[in-house]
Amino acid sequence: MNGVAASLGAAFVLAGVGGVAGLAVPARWRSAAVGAVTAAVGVAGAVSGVAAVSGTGWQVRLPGLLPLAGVTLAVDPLAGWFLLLIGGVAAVVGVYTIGYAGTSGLGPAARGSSAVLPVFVAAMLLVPAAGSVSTFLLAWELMAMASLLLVLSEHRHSRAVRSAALWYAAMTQAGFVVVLLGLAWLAAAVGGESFAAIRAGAAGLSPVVSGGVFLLCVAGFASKAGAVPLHPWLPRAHAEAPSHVSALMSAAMVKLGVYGIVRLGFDLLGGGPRWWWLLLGALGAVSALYGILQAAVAADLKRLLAFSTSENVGLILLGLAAAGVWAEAGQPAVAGVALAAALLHAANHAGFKTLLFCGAGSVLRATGTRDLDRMGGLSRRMPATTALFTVGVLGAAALPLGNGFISEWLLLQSLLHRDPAGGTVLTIAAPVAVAVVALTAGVGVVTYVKALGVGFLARPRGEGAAAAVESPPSMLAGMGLAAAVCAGLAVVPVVLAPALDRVVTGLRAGPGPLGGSSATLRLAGIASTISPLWIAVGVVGLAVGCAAAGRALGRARRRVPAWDCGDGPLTARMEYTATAFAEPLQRVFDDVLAPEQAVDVTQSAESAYLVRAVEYRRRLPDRVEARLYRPLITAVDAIGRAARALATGSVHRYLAYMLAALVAVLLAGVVR
Amino acid sequence: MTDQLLNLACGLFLLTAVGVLWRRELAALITLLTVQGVALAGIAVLLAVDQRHAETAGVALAVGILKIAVLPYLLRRILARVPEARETAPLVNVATSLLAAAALTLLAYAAARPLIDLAPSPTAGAAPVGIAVMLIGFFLAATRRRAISQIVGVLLIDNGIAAVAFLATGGVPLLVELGVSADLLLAVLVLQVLTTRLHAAFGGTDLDDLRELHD
Amino acid sequence: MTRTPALYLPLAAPVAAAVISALLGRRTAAWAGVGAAASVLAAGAWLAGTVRGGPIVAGLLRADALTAFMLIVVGAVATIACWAGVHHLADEAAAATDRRYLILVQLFITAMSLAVLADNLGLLWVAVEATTIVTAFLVGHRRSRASVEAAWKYVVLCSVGIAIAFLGTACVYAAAVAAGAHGSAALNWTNLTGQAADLDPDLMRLAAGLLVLGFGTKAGLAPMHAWLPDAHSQAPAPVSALMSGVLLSVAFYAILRYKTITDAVLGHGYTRTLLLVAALASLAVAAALLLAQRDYKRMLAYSSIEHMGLVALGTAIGGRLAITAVLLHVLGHGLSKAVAFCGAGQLVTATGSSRLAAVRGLAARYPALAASFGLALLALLGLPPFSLFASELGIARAGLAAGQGWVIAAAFALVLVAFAAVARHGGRILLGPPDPTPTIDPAASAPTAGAIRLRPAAITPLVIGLVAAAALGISLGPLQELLQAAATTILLGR
Amino acid sequence: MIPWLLAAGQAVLVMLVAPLLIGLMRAVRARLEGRAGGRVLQPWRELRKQLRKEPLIPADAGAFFTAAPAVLVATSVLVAAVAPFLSTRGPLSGVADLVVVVGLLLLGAVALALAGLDTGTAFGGMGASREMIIAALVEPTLLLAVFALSTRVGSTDLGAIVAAGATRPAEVFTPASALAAAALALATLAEAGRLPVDNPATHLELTMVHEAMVLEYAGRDLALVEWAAAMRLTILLGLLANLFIPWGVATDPHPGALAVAAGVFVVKLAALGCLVAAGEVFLAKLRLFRVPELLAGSFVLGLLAVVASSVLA
Repeated sequence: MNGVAASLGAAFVLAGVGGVAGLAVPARWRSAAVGAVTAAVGVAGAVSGVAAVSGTGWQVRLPGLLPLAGVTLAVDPLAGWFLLLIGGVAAVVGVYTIGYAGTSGLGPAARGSSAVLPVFVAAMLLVPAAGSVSTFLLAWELMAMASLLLVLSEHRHSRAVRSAALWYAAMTQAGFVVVLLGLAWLAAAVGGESFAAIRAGAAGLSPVVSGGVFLLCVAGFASKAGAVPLHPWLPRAHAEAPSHVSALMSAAMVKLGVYGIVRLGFDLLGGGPRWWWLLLGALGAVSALYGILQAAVAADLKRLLAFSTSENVGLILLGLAAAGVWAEAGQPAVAGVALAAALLHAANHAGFKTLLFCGAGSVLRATGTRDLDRMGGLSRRMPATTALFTVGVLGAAALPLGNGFISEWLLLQSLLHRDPAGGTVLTIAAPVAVAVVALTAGVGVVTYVKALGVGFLARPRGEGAAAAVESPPSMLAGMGLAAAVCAGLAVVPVVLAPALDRVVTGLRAGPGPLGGSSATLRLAGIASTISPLWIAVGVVGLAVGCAAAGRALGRARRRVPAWDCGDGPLTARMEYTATAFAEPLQRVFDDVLAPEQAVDVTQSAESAYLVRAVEYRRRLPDRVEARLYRPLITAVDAIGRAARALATGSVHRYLAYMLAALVAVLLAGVVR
Repeated sequence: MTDQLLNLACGLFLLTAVGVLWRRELAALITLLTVQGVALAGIAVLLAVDQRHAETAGVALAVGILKIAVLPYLLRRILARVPEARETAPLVNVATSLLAAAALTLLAYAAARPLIDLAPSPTAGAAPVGIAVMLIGFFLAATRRRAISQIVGVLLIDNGIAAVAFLATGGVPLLVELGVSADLLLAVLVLQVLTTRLHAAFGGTDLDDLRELHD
Repeated sequence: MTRTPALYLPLAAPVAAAVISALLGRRTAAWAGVGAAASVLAAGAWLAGTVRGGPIVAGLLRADALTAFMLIVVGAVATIACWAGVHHLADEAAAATDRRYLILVQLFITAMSLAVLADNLGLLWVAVEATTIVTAFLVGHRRSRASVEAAWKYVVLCSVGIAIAFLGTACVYAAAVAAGAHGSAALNWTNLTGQAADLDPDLMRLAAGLLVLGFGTKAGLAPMHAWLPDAHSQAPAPVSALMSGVLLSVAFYAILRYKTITDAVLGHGYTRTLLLVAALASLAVAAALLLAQRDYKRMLAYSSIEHMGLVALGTAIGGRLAITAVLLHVLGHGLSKAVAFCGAGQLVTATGSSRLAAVRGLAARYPALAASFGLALLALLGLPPFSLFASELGIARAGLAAGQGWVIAAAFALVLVAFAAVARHGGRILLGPPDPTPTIDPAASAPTAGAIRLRPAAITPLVIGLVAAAALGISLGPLQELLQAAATTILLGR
Repeated sequence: MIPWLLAAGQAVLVMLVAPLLIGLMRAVRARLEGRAGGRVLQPWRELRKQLRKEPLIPADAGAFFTAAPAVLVATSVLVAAVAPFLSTRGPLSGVADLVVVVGLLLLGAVALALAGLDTGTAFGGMGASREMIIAALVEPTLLLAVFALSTRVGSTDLGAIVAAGATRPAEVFTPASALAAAALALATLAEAGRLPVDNPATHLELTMVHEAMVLEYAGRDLALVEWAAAMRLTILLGLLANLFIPWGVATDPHPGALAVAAGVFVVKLAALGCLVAAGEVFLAKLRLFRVPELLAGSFVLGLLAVVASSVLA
């Protein structure tokens, strides 16, 4: 029996077991059982991914399942890459869940959400494994439904959950519908719905069909991926879901939107004209910038992480766009590098975002708040969590020593490459893309310095933070696993080079893009190299050396109160908050962010010149949502209210409808 | 001779329908409906005689009993229980109603063309009358406020269709006609009960009062 | 051409149950009703095996694969509804009317069985009209002002509508007679499909329009749908379940039967246009009125209009895939809607109101019931693993393959609006923190407002229905062959 | 072995020269302003004094505060070791390119910003916030300049870029290159915390950026921070010098050539330092919220550089 088949089958069976366990196991053992099974599902999925990226293909058709269509599974290296990614995330999150769901109140460990968790993972594994349009759509919708139920886990505790879930439900369904239309159109145009048939027939498609399909599907996939302006569900759902679910959604599910674009654009349609990719690039650029700006000014830790997901997806889309453009321009080697950058960034983001969301969950569990302004002082109360979170921050801020840096470096390399025959559009687009990546990276650093510095360091600014205690071992173990993976990806990304080569060559997008010895990463078609291992050794070695020398030669440090300008002891209220930290940035970008501010000055009763109180309120609404979605919702609601006039209750009116219909039918017979 | 009688019956049939639109006294509506029943039964009998067809005669008998005796009786009983004499304020006034009836009759003639073209008997030429009566009945039901008026409208529709069936094909099969008649009878019985309940619940049978269920 | 008891069982069993209801005690009668419904289901399954060799004709009755399938739909939904009805009755205090209720429900089932078993299309009409009469008092069961109003509208609108269908039937009869058929045989489906080539196209065109309008009224297609929300919201929940789950489908079944004939005469074009218009109109009306809906039983009713719109859409598209999907949709919708309505009925019993604004946080108060109701809503929204997902997917694929891309896009956009609306309303009543006190709506006239004791046993039929809907969405199993055969019947007339 | 030695040598050179560069700049500035000023060696004396003093740590600070100076020094030294200051065959060829250098410098800044936040004082947070936001806004300029430079040689490898300049100096003096130089110069001033972005000589509350972050450091830690800051300035000016004035860089690791290269490097640094110091005399610090305008200007220069390099190449 094939390795992919065996492990994937095991994953699905385990998910079933987990679902039953979630329903049947008593509350006391439930989270442990479900967490363990979920982790096992993840491991099985990851194993199948490893088998697939190492070249073992697998295909099967099960006509008896899914009425009217049948299920077709087909696993190739591309699918394997995403199986590996999802499986890895699930394994980590499973371990984390044992402690998290078990100790953080009723919601995440309730019967229903416990049962759905492993099923969600299985549904996500099914998406890349799908080998036909119907199977893909089934998996897609199963995944959406399972995640929707999981987002609802804590609906009893917070009213915001319902609104978040509604946004998510409506937008994910809208995305599903456009993907459905696109893929069904594609299947109808080539006359077959298996991916193999589409691949074979794609060359004969008219540009209208392939372009239309691409637009429809990219809209749906990008919405799932959280790309701006199709993102409003994401900060809500990620923020309101239990943290282990946020981690799964942000790190794994969102990537399946990316998978969809890769599968469709590079595999099924086999590439396309330049305007596709420029459009995708524009989408990516907007997502990256808008996402990171919103993240930078967010004071809610989970909202910050969620918007950062939009940002990272934007970067991935930029990579895909670059790959498409270069492939179209006849530069397959660079295209391969760009594609590898996008895929590697997907994996890196999965790594650090799992870690960060789990970290946020630990903080939420310990302090009871997601508000950065009410945290602080956690580095001494939760040292292990802080250390692990720092690893994630290094990755997310794309700093050297972090894993995000490697993929952004790759992305930049593919963008910096210049095609002598590229034409004016590329001459403009490439530097703009570089600038976007750079600004994104820069603001990303601000964002994560804020998250770590304001959230974890200095003194506690809230009662919850003051009373925080370290997380249980299983949560730390889950986060530790994720941190280890992040560190590995940061230091020796070379180990993934063969897998990425196989994925890229499997997509016919270019020759194997990556190479190099154990330490140095070399690229096909580009002369630059990097050796993350030596950089890490250098920085860590020098820093440790420096610190050790200082300790050996100098005197020990003495703790003293910080300088208070002679104005009495410092209090936590004097610390810089997240809002204050990001304020200059908000000023710089106030044309984009459009903050709403209101200052209320209450005068004293005695005199208008004496001020009794000043109240300052500031809100940073999501502008895209306010400009794009609110009017739509308002309009639809208005239609709904107006439509009530259709059903006034008058039987005469109802009869008149019928008479009108009858007359119309009779007239249709007469006029003809 | 038969043809002339048939035309006469058809004329009467249409005329009564227009009369129903015209009159406002509910008792008069019932009388007109009875007359229309007579006309319909007449059509059936004439056709049965013309075709010398026993089954059609049986159908004519059943229809006659139902439309001339049973249904008017039921309607009068409703009227007795729900003492409302007049259709005071129809949603569309009488003059407009009559114009609409004219338009509907024209439409009926245009729409019934395939029936006339195809029917085996020359009597089919009168089939549009049935469709016209049906449309008038529809119009009546849609514009009259009293419960009884609406029932009369439903019965007009049924009469119209029955006339079409007779004129175009010499009547649907006996078994089907029996079923249809039974359904009609039961429907009117149901409506009778409901009218009583309406009267009890709403204190009247003005159907415009039925506005509690709406969106 | 063998006669088989299975042909008569769907008629005899409910009639027997009705007799039992008239004679014996309430509990016995209620369970006898469940048994009768199950017999219909069993008969459907039995016939499914028997008709494999070809259709069975016996007098006025006839059974082919489509009949067997429809009997299964009727039986399955009726079983759930009657079973839930056992508990529903126990909850409602008005014992005096129970006997009549039980008798009428059984007669209702009989009429529907007769409709799908009738070979003679005139008889089919009679049976469909009979359902109106039988259910009139069921709709008005509670005798409140609202329910009398609903019953009046129901009877008038449906009688008028179905009369149009009778005119259509008469036209078909005229065409058949003109083509040389005689007597009652002229309206036999077997006969009509056989002589379709001789029927007059102009007349059949007229007939097709009238039939779609007429039976469309009963099937809840816009703009003839207006009776539906009122009737569904006022009828006792199990009756709503039966009406929504099978009555609409049985009426649509008549359209399917006629479509075979009209398509053979006229080609696809005419009925396709008619049905597409009706489908889009239904979807638009349902979506628009779901948006600002204020009553959850009415919400379910509009959802029925939406689903009948989808069924009409699939029928309009035609072709094997679409028709198979339509049939699966009918079954899936029947099961899910039955569960939803029965669940809604229990919610009304528990909370005393069916107003959306009056009910909050049910998941926290009645976890099992809210879960069943919520899952039924998810099933109705077309999410996997429930079978409506498979059938909607099939309709979409078939539509795009048939070149109806724009229609499908418009339809699914409307479905999406309906999705959002139902999700919003459903979420509002189910989710959130529990209200400290059970809300009793003073405007509601439910006899047992505020009674909040729910029996776990009452959930059982709901769970069974959900499991069945989910199982169908995963695999059809033995139904696969029947579904294909039924589609063949519709497509080819044999 | 040779590359390692060369790298170590380069790092030691930068470590030694950096305080002297600061001293030189202060002296030049004092002279131009008509003050006597300190001597060139004065920064070294200050470092020695600070290293002897007792290091203090605020009561609420943690590991981030204590670790930051070491990280800052480590990144600076590493960059000093890998950049092609003396030889175009970069000492550790292939380990790090221009993008990595930018990243490493940023990592140091981040360490310091976290330290500032870790103190729990308003000043620390303020400095960290400002420093990070300036760094974020400088980033696009830096990478666009990298783009402009790298398109010439098809690689972001520093050694390759410098080597290309050294072997074909004509290519350095193109409009594109001049624009890139201007952009990079502005970015350097911002990164190094010089006027008009930040004034290293002030401790006025409202204007501090870098100084606000390091306000709580004392003794050994302060010495490390100051030293590292000097090294960062040296590195940035050195890069500027070698990228746009590519003469004197050794093309092969011959000891004699390297010695010459070291001398030329120091001279170039001194010249650039004098230039910067002289310029600072005539500049006032910008308001914090005008800094973005300056950086936007440098960004435009960078973009023009890239476009020019494409169009005119």
